[in-house]
Amino acid sequence: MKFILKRIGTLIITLVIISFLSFLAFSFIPGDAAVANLGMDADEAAVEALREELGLNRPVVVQYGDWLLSALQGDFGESTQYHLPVSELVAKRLPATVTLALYSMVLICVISFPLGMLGTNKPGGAVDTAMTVLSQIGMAVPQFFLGILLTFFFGIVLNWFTVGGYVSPQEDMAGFLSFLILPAVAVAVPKCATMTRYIRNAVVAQKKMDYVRTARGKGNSEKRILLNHVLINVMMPVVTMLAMMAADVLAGSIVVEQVFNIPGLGRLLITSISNRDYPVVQAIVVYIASTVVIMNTIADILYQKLDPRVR
Amino acid sequence: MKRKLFLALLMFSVMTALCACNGGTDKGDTPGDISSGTPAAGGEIVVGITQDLDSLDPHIAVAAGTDEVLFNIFEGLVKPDKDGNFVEAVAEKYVISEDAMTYTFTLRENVKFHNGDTVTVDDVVYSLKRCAGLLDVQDPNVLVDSALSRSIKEVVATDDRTVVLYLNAANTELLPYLSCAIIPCDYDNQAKSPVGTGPFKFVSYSPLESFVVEKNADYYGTPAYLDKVTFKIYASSDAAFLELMAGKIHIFPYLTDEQATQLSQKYTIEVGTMNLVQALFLNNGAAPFNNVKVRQAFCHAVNRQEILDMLSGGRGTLINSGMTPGLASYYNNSIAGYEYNAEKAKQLLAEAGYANGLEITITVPSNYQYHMDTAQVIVEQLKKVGVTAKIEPVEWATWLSDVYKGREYQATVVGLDFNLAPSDVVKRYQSTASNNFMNYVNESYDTTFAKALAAINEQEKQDAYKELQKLLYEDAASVYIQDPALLTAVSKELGGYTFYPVYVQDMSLVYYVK
Amino acid sequence: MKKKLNHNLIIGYFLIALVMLMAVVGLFYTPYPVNEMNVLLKNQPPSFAHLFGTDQFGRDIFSRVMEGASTSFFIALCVVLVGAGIGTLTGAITAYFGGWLDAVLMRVNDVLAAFPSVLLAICFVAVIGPGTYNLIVALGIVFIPSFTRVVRSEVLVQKELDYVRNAKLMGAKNLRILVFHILPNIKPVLKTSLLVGFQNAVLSEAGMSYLGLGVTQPDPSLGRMLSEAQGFLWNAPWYALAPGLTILALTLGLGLVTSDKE
Amino acid sequence: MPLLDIKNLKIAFQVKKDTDGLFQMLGEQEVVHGIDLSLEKGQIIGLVGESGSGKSVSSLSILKLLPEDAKITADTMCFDGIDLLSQTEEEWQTLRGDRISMVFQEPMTSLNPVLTIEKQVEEGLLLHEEETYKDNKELRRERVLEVLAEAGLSHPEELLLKYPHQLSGGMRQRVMIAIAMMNRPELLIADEPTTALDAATQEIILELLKYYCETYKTAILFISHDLSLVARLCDRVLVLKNGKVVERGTKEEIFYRPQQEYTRQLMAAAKGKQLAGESIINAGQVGAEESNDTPDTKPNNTAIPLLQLKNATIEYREKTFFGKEKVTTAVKNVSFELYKGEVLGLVGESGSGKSTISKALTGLLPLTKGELIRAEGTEAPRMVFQDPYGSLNPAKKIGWILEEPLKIQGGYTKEERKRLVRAALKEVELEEAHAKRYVRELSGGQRQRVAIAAALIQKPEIVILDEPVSALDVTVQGQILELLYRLKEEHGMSYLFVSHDMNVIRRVCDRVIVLYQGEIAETGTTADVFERPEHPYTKELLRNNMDVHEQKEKSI
Repeated sequence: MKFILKRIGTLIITLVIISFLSFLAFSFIPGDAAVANLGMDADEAAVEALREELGLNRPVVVQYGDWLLSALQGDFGESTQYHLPVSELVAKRLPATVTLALYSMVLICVISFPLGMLGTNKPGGAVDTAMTVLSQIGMAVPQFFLGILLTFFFGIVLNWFTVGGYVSPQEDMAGFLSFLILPAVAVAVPKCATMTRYIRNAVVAQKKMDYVRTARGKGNSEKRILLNHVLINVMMPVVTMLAMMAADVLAGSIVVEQVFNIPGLGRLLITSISNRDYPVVQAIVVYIASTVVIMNTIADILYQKLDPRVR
Repeated sequence: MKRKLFLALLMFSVMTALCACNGGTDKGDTPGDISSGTPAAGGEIVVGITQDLDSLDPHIAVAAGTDEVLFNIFEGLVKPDKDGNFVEAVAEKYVISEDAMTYTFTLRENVKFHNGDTVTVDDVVYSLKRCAGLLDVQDPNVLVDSALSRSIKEVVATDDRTVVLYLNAANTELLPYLSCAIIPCDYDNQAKSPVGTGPFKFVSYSPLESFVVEKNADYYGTPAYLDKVTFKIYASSDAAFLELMAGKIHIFPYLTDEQATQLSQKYTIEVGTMNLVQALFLNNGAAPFNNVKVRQAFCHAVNRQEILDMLSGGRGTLINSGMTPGLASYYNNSIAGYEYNAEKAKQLLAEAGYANGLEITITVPSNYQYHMDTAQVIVEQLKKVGVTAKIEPVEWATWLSDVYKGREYQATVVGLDFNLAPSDVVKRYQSTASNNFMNYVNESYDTTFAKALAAINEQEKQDAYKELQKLLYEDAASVYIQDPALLTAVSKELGGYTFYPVYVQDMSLVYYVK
Repeated sequence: MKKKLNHNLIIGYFLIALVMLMAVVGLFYTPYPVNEMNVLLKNQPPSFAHLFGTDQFGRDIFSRVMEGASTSFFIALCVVLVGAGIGTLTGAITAYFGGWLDAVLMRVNDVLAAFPSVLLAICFVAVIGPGTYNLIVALGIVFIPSFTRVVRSEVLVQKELDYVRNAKLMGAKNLRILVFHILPNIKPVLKTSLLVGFQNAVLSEAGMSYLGLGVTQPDPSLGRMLSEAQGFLWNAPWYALAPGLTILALTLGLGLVTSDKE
Repeated sequence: MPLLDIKNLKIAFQVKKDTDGLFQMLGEQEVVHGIDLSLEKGQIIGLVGESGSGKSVSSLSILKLLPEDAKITADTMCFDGIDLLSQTEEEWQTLRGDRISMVFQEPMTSLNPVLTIEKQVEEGLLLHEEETYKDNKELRRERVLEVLAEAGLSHPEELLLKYPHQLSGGMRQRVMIAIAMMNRPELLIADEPTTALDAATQEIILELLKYYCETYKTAILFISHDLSLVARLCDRVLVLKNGKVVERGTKEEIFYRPQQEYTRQLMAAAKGKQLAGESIINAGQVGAEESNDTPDTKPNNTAIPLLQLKNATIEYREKTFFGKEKVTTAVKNVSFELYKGEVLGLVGESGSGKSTISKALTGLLPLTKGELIRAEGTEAPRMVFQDPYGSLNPAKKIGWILEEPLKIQGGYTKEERKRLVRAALKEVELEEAHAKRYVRELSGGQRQRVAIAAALIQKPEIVILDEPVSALDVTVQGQILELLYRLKEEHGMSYLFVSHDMNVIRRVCDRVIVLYQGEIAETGTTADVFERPEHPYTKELLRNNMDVHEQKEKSI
């Protein structure tokens, strides 16, 4: 209970600071929503009137306080660009990004565990070395370059996928899911490589532990040792690592959205920054930060569940 | 009397149309509309666009990319046709008084909004007042057109079919502004679920994703052929291109030259013009461009044909001053333009005291890749005359606030769009104009412009506008480059795609070929 | 004793050396001026005259890759220096002295860590604008927390060790202990995180330039070239390969060297 | 035929010489150079040696539990007629845990931290008697409870769902033994099974091993560094040094007629009477006897104490998340004096506050209450820490480390500093060449010599020795104690000697302060405290230390 309270406290402090910082940042960017909305042909008076209407003339702290008060009541305001409630706007962009991120997380889990354990029987052996090189390549490749390569091979050479052919989930769920596979691979591969390496190192380190010697002394086979003894011990740091990775995956999704033309949170964020649509930016910033903090909290709780020593 | 003027205007319109046609065909490319094959009714298409809609409320929307889509839903009292004429739309007819002080509109009978209501004079008065900023309670989000707000004294419904506009000063050029959308006066959900009178009805909008319209069966005019049109929003033409290659898009404007070449197997490539004055705009108010010699030197240093060759395969129309040939009767085609001459440029720079070179910064809105590319080519060309130019890419909002409103820049590359009123494109060069971001000051320009605007006599008006262009040319106000070519990919199954002299995608004329 | 070659390290050094060679030579000499355009040579496939072909402006891709590599190198180096410099300073000082300064800085660090670094950099660039130096500032700031965290946790461990107590007993001043006693001990850890940081900086720079938030056009940058090349994937796939593989070679080389140091 | 027959066992490890470059140097290093060993059914053999003698490596090689890169060769290596060298991995798996089992030194790390005790104990059944136990949970549990009870765990059913960290050290080791004995192996290898345990528990574990040997005729190979333990349990003893057997024989032979000097040293260490350290003991006791004239604790009434601690109380404050303060009192109202030239012992178990006091004396920790008075002109004390590896900067060379205090002090030229460093090295019996080495390149004893040199280079009057020999092998302990004594005599310093080991204290100290839970339990001359202990805690301390040795001698 105390732990949860502490976490909620951290979350709130984090969100307040980060939202204030982004608010502050906005006051330094040249151009505001009024200028962006009215465009070239508006005169200064009209811009001023809209500024007044949007409350952009008030001091930053007042604006922030106002925003904070309504945000605390769950109201994130209205997009100055789209004239739609921010929550609705964000909710609509969320599925693509979240699905992409989840997809990637699943890929990371599914791929990196078996690969991470491959070759750990003989560290430094041929299989292990091959895995090392493979994971180094995976870690080194920029996500967007991978996206471009995937586009080229699967979209252009093999013609398996319609590259850039995003369909919304409402329109065609199956199409949506199958389209997201390639972007998910682009997001996941570098993280998979990191994870594989991490798991490999953890397994190798665990295998040097005394309890593994005990297990071997009991007559366990190497496979049994790996699955029944080492894996659960490796899980604990890996879960923490996975949670930390969630933030990166989210960020990666946002970059890869640009490569595959997916109208997700990332595009909304970048568009909103250029349109000076700060209610939307604020909401996204808060959303991402809380996701990261919540993921870390979940990891901590999982860690506690997994490790009897910290219970 | 009124009737006479009306006829005169009609004649003028026809003339304009003819010239526009000439303008469109002079490159020897495919002309504006290519209707081939027999139209078949029905069908759905996907149209790719690269700019998200900034609002669904036609009076709030300011982006050209929004107007071109909303054109299918909304109509004004009048609307432009493909030749640049203003034809009656919601209005059945209009009369402009001889002194050009009153405009009288008679509404068409039984024009229905998409929600089923009939268009009344109240709707028209409301719509016009809203555009002109004359409502008692004015939504500050509405972009009030200064041309309307300054000209219109009052909008009155004289009976249930007639609306009269009383002006502050004589103005024969108000018609293009009166194409502003007619919307229901008692409907306040325009931004989410727009209601207009156009040939298509709104179905759905998903920001950053798509905008969908369907055929308006109750349309008073010629109904659309297509049942449904989905405008799909892409982050860039590169992103759309991949789907074009896969054949998922039926129509896509704004192709690059390379893309057009690659798509020529699968699509018909239609070539039109963007109706933009693209230029390297110079800040005449600050060094070094407050020196006319420097400005002239730049005009000589920029090889405009090379820009066209580099960026659009030689397509596009070179312009020599601040107007495009699209406004044919007002376009001064007697200006020879500054020829590319690096030696002369260097000499002029030396005369201006920059013999040892010059460093400048070109501020470019980075969301417009075409302008960015243009700037890149210009930078290379300027190198040859000893000018070191640096590109500073900025976001559109920053550009608006720093360059356009704040006028804190040296040079910038953008394209200015305009409606079909000749004043719209050149009024910004008045020394007092709030949007004179070039800081261009020339007394005789101001007087000539006032003359042009007030002129009722068409010839007088044309002469005045031509004179204005000459002044801009002589003063080398900016380095005018071109009206860029608009390359549009149209599926080979389709016909009826039509270019307009303004920024619109008219889907009502598009059909599947039988 | 037998001699066993360390293949990973050799390949790693080789790749880094290769890109570095390109970058260093690119500073003084490129086969063609990097921004020189030629209408007649647009989108040429690789040939002897143009090893990696030409781009949509007829510019020599090989020359641009060379210069792009040196830009990437320069930016990544500066980013790491800024990040590591400030990060080490704050990490060491807060960990060593503790107190409210530590508490405040750690809170700020947590907040920054709660936001993915790429997004943070995007936001920074939105405020200060794109460009080489702005990018260095933005990424540099973004990189501070990771160094702070590494150094801080190391110093926290080290300062509890007996040799630090011993130094205190000798009468050494705090600054002396920090600089002469503790810092040499975190050098190995710092070395590894510098390498990792450098790799991340190269990737981030490429990513930011790819999004158009980095090096300004027309100056070549590997990331920007990739984003331009994306539009020509169909008819000029070599355009994407040249800058992409260059980035890959550099980051892979760094990765191999780093993994060896671990 | 013996149960286990090993002839000429040699074990070599692959060594990588890290060149920090593009290649590695690979080589082999032999650590066990031909050991012969044979073990009969029901026999207990002891393998004794200090760290690095190869005793653990040899025992692990019997079960082939060494790392992959270990190379094992032998003329013969047979278990019950099975050639162990030619076993396949599958054959090993049937052998291990069934016919040969092993108990390890550190039960905490040798048990899987995240599996329940039941899971870990029953695994042996599932592995070797799968048919009987696989689908019969009740039977399995019954058997688990049985072995746990047999291992002397009184309420085994309560342990089943517990995790290793929830048990005490002794219980963990019993669980380990239960696991090893699950399938009644013919051979049990016990690798330092009692080292991590306190004296009383050690005893119980030894009894348990004896029980198994007698009940099931299990042969036991017992590995230890402590000769006295080995002597009490084993029938035969092998003394190992540097991978070779230096002496072998029955326990009587080894104890009463040790042939080798090395064995004698080990014997002495085990008995708590270090031969080389005897001079110190004598000196200390002489000092103590002299001071016997003054029964109150001051050895010299007229002398002014160099250091005086008056009514010192030390508290640790910890802030919790909700702003509450948690106060732990580590030291309560402690007063004592340290006089010139004396060795004052501070003894107590961990947590008794002795480290806290030593930190406070050096000024590293502020006193919450009370005062610390140093005689005029006396500088802050220097300190020698328990672990020389931690107290010497690992990133620096020895020369730098020794020079640093002089640099801080200032007033020396570079030449003078170098000269002083050379002198200091000489004084602690190291060579000049050591100045160019890193700490990690030195042995444990050499490191502690460097630490002492670093503490003495400024010629302090008081040196605090915080468990200076606890981390060292017994043979090295004596040398260091001797060095400390010589230096004290030569330089006229005073020592505050902090230790948990009553034997060491007895050997070196003039006076002793016994700390119990942060308070002084008893104080007096060494002779008084050791011969006439008053406080029950002191008595207990003495019993724990002495009893073991007395019993050891009795059992021989």
